[in-house]
Amino acid sequence: MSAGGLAVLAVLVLFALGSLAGAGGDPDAIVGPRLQPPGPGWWLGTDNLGRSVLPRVMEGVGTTLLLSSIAVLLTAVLSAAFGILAGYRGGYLNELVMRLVEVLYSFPAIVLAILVAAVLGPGQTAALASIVLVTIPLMTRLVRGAAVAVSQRDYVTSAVISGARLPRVLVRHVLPNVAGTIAVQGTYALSVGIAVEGGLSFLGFGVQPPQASLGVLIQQGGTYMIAAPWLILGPGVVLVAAILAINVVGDGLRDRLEPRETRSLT
Amino acid sequence: MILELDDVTVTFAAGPPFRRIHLDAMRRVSLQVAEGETLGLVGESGSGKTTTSRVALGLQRPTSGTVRFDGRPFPKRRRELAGRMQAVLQHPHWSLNPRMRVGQSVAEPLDVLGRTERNAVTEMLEHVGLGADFADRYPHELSGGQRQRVSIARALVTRPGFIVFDEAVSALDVSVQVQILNLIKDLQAEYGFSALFISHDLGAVRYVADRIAVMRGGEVVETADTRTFYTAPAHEYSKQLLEAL
Amino acid sequence: MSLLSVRNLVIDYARTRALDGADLEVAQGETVGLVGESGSGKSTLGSAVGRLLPRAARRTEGEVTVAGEPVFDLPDARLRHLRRKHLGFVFQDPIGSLDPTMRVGDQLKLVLGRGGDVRFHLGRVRLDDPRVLRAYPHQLSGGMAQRVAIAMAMATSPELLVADEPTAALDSQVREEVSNVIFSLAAEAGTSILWLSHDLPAVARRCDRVAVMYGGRVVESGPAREVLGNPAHPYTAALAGSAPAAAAHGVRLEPVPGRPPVLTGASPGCAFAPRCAFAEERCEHERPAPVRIREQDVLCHRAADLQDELTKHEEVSA
Amino acid sequence: MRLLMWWSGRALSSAATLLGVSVLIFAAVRLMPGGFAETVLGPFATAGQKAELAARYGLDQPVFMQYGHWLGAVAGGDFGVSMISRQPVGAELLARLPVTAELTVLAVAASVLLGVPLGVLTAVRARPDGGGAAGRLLSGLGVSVPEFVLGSLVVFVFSRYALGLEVGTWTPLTQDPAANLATMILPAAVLSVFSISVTARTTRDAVMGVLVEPYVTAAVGRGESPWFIVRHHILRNAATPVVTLIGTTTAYLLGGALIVEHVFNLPGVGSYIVQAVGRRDYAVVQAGVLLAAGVFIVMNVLIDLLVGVIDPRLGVMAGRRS
Amino acid sequence: ATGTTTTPTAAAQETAAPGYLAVADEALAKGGALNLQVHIDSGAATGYDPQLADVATTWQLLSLSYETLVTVGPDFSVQPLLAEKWDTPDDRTYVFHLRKGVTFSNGRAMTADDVVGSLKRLLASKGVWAGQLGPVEEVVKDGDDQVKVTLKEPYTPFLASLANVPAAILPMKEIDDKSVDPATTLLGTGPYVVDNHRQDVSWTFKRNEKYWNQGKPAADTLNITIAPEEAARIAALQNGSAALATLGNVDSGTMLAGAKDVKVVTQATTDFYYLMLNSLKPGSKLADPKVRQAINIALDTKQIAEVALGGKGKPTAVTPAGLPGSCDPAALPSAAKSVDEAKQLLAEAGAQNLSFTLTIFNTEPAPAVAQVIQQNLQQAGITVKIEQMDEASWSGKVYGKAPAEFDAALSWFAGYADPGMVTKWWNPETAGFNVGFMKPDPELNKLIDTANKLTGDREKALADVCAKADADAQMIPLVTRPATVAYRGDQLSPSLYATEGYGNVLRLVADARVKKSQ
Ligand SMILES: Nc1ncnc2c1ncn2[C@@H]1O[C@H](COP(=O)(O)OP(=O)(O)OP(=O)(O)O)[C@@H](O)[C@H]1O
Ligand SMILES: Nc1ncnc2c1ncn2[C@@H]1O[C@H](COP(=O)(O)OP(=O)(O)OP(=O)(O)O)[C@@H](O)[C@H]1O
Ligand SMILES: [Mg+2]
Ligand SMILES: [Mg+2]
Repeated sequence: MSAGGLAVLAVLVLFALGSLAGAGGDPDAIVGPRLQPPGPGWWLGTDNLGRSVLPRVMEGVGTTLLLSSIAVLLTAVLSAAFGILAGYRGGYLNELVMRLVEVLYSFPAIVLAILVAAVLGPGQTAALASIVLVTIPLMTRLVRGAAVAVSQRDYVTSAVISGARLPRVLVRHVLPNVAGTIAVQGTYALSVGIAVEGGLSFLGFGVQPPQASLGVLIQQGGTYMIAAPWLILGPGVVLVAAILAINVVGDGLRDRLEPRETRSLT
Repeated sequence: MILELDDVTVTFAAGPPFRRIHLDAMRRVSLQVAEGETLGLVGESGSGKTTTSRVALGLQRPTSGTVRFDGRPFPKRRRELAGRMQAVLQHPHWSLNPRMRVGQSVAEPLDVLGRTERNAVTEMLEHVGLGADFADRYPHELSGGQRQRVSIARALVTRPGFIVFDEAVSALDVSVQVQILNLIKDLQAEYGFSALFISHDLGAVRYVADRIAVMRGGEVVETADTRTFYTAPAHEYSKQLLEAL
Repeated sequence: MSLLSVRNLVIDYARTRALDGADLEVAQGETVGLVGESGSGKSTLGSAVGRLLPRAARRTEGEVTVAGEPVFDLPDARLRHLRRKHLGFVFQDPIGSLDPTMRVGDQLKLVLGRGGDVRFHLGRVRLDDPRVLRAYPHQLSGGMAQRVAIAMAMATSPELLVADEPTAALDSQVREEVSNVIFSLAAEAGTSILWLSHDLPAVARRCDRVAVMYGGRVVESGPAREVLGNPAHPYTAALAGSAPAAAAHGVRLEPVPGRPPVLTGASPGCAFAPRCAFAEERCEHERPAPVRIREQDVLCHRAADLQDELTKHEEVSA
Repeated sequence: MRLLMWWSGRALSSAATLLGVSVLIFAAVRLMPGGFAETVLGPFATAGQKAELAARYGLDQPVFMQYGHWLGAVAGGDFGVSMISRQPVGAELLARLPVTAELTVLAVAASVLLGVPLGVLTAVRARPDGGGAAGRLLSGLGVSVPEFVLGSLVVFVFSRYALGLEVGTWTPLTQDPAANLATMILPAAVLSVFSISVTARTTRDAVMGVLVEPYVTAAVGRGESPWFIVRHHILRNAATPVVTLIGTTTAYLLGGALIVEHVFNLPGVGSYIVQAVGRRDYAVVQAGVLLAAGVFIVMNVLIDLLVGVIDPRLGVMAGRRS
Repeated sequence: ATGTTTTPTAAAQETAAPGYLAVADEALAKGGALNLQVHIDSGAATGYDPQLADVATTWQLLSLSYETLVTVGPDFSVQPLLAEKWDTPDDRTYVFHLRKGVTFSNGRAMTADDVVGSLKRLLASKGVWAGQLGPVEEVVKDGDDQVKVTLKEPYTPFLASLANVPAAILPMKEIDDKSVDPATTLLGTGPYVVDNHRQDVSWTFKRNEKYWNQGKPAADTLNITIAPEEAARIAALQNGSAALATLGNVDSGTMLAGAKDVKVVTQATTDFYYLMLNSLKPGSKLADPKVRQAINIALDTKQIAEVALGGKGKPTAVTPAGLPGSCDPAALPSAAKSVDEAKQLLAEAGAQNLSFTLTIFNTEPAPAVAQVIQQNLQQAGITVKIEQMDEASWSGKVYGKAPAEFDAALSWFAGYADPGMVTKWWNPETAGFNVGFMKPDPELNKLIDTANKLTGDREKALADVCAKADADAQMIPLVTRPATVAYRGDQLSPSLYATEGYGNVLRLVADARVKKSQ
């Protein structure tokens, strides 16, 4: 199943790269009459400005994937830094980090995203920051939990006894052993990121026009569901496929990193 | 004396604030380990053995009492002791970093000291009965006994004067236990380190220790020569322990 | 007819073969110790008796019958009936085998049904402290928890009790008490015991018969005293000679050299051959068939030749 | 006594969290570009008018003072006055809370009633070779369809074809409970799809974890039936992570409710906050977020208590030996 | 919900008269509840005070309870309302004869004092509308039922400006004795009174039992739901829970095509989009008139109307297209010029690689308009970066500071009911809100004043204004902003003008007949 997920993701990445290479045409150019169903010249139809939907979906995939990947990477780095330090050191530092995480956690995700977008002004930076802030609490918590467990392992104690300094212990011993948690959680965060980007765009706080993102396309397509269903079909399917694929890959990753036994009740 | 614990008490506070329970994990414990000597430490679960070892390793500061290593109190900075004391800990499964190759694990104490003697690592692996080709393996490719051998190699690679074995063989199979115990004995004969050997298995302790200390409820209730202890235990509790053997 | 009969049982996990044609008989009222190195397949065999294996396990060959019923071929409902009526299990982790979210008394009640006398059953395992009833498992000591588990396993007076290292996680002093409880209770009820253990001296002391496992097979079985005192299989001899507790002061023990095998399929010959001091050519590629040496059933090509050789090794103190 | 200590500890840390939230939200609101004055007075307002308005709401004072005043008032139960409607924010929040609460409660109920059985079923059926893929794919799909996509779809389908349930209207619960339910079912369903899936997943993981516990093996060994084991041993032991999840999902659901309220045009707290952000109605944004955070925190305290009841090892009253 | 159900007669089909999109069928019985949905509530710090209201949506809601001296007809002709008739003894004097029997909804009869007080209060207020009334010299009572207004100089849009809600007649007695605060209470002479209002949720209006116009309003109750999300309004129309809704999307007609009983009509308005070019930003190329002209030339308002507004809007000059006497956008100087000339101008100004940011708010169709602008200007080699923000941030950025920080911005003006009214906003000294980005052009200001003073034929004068503003190009008019209204033919027989000047879809709601209601 996770091979299927990877395949889907690979196709999406190809899509995005194709858009960068100009395949499919200029996503912003007005190429034909408005709201045309799929046909030659516009293989996925045209939108309400007479633009071809195909290059827009391709651009949208790229924007959304890139945005969420960068955001999740940031989340991973920050969560790793804070989670590991808090988990290993404990004490006041831990208290402080956990309290901050709790504060962020207490904000409903999309409200947090809206506030960030309102403060920073809509656009990629805001979407990026929103995704980071929304995904960071859970990730930090889990990394911290894993770091606490790892800190009590004998090999960490051995390293300390050998006289290893803090950075060495954290980088050589704790980090590699919480990396699995980070990776698995990262895939889930990625799907959350995509959803947050979509939600923000839906509420009008997303990327700037004319740039397309999946969220923007779906938001626009949604209003034309009756008149031009092809507007939402393409991006909708791609968005769901992307999140699903990422989740499936995440599940696969977890099964691989933390294989579990099963037992029947009979 | 390589290690002297003098009247050491360790008190833990547990539970929520305002309603802390204070618990003496060690109460007025005095112990000495002489150069080249192996001191066995036995006692039931929760009697304070691990706490004692942590105090001996300088990982736990005593609430009261003094600890001297090599005649001096513990330095403020751990690094000054780097390479001079080591430990082999209980759980073979977690004794090695699963993300590091065996060779890297064994080399770590050297790295910390800034030394890079690659052949010291392979030499040490040979010494503990593992071929040099083990250096490239990951811990999950090893059996429990092999992992404990790697831990021992890591502990010995800097030729420390003092090693703590905290339940180092308890998790192993009897037949593997004997391999490891033999190995410890052989290496000690060769390198002459002192050791604190902790176990709740009196059989294992008898096999390697020169002297034995018995702990109960945080206190040392008896210290004696191994032979004396097993033939004529003085304390009532020691007698009980020996009966169960 | 024996109560439990395991014949040529082969159990495979995804990548390992845990049992490689194990044979075992337990007669009514008999106590049998099952010993062997870690990974030799003791737990797998013990679980197979009640078909309690994890999903990953597959029976490839062989058969287990309990009171004449083929355990692996029974429909679910019949299997449950068999477990209820004939079998009892005690496991290694005492606190883990009790439901952590339920008070001990409630758990017992659940097992005993409405009419059950909880106090009586606790009394049988020498736990008559009423506080135990109200306690949660994590509030008990290991020894107490194990006694509760025993009470639950013995509540239905099973004909066969499978005890998988029930004392391994306990302090040495408590071990004795718990073992006493199990054996005296079983003796009272006429229950047979299959006792899985590492602890050779304890097995020697308590069990009627011993079965020694190696590489997923029972390589030697027979009366406890005979098997451990006069081993007929080189592995049994090596095992018996390597318990540290058995060593007199200053005597150097000789461990079994090498590593235990991890099988991925049927072993071509004797699984112990690579570590065996007496191995000869055919041991490598010919699976030994059972032979009878004195009172023991042994899986060794050279069992007959080695009789004298092995008895020279020291005896296990009982 | 121990309970009291626990409570005071929790109260303290909850208060700290809320304080943190209040600082953050206050700062965020002040950092938003686009003045409140421009927004509400429109482009035609003079500088004098703007200043007058700022003075009316104390916006001309230093930010620390504003924060202090606000915090003091909030502590006294006064959430201030909406700068748009000039009505007390507290009353309006209270009036809107039932909508959001109803949505969330319905969604949580759906998660428990559907997600838990689904999770138990897929766990009990799970095979080591990755079997039960269909169930996993299904729950994967659930987390993959964002509310706004599903919501738009539902609004479209149900408004286009007379399917018995109305969208685009709302009836207060107090006015006509049956009609209210009819208008809330669809939004709640849209909101709950994600949490049902997540609950199913978590339940599945938790149950699979419990399935291999020795006490389950012991129960199987005693010849208990699967249903009996599920009922007596598995549900309760697997409940902790599921209950905890529901606590953390609340924050998510509150956020999701915002989008659902928007799509279905329900007068809940979520849409209130969104509109207020759009108009820089500071008092409303501050109070709304604080309320959401407060609900979340209280919810999690309750969850902790509940977890303690479910699993005595984790409870407040968990002592050592009795 | 309750409601009267009437059997539609054969004559029940709305036959739209000239100037109307729909005319209510008077044969239908009166009474019943009318469910409406609009996309935004009134919402201003100034509350309900009509004199301070400056947004069309607020005017629309307040117009249900307040009335003005005069009103506008379907063809923008000024018609009597609270004034039965008026005389204009000279071109600076207006004498209004007040209608008899008019009472406020509290039962008190309206007096000439109320009228005088209201107009004086408006003139003294800081509201935007004070300026639209023109150069009023004095307002006096002329007997008990006449009011005389004298202007300093002739001002043609005067009557039209009295026809909008800010000029409503307020209960001045109650306001003066402070028993009523118009910011929090609606108390007017109009057909409806407020029963309930929940900000951003709903309004409920009940018929004003004391309404002077016997037989009106037709519907007993108006339930107005605020539904910001278009899909929700469309849904409500389809399932019949709303009988009438305003729609924002220009393609709503297509989307509701095939929906049973739903009629979609597009009401033309005089409102129009315009592009602001900030000529005051230090160092900005847009300070150069040549650059602004080049932009103006490169803009293809036809394409904007066709693509961004789906053909529902019309290109316009400063005088809103559709108003009698407005100028022809095709005749503007910039319309005749080609993209090459624009490039030429840019080259002359040394701005070949011109690039600027266009700041817009995120309410549709502004983003669509902006994207077509971007494509237009790309033809002339101009790069436009679109910066989209919520309306609050947008206002902050556009109006928050002087000089303003944006490069270019997009917005729309209400076009009102007289072609001269909105031209006043091209004079930043009068308008005020655009001083931050607009340099006053004395010549243009003079042309504007002249045009508004002319009482006779003003087309030439207005054309001059249009041409001058076109060349100045600090604010470039683009296209008119259509309003889409949809209603349920089976539930409602409404009256709707074909063109609206004050963005008031509910202008004729008192005539609407309810067929049945849910
Ligand atoms: N960090 C700590 N905080 C609080 N209590 C502690 C801590 N470490 C140990 N204790 C308590 O101190 C006592 C002694 O613990 P210690 O681990 O030294 O025993 P031990 O003899 O090593 O037991 P075992 O054989 O189970 O390893 C125990 O009651 C334990 O619960
Ligand atoms: N769930 C499982 N999945 C895969 N392999 C397993 C599983 N359980 C046991 N095995 C393998 O089967 C073999 C026999 O295991 P088993 O647990 O029966 O041994 P044991 O004799 O009980 O060992 P111990 O003394 O350590 O309990 C081992 O090689 C083990 O690694
Ligand atoms: Mg210990
Ligand atoms: Mg086992």
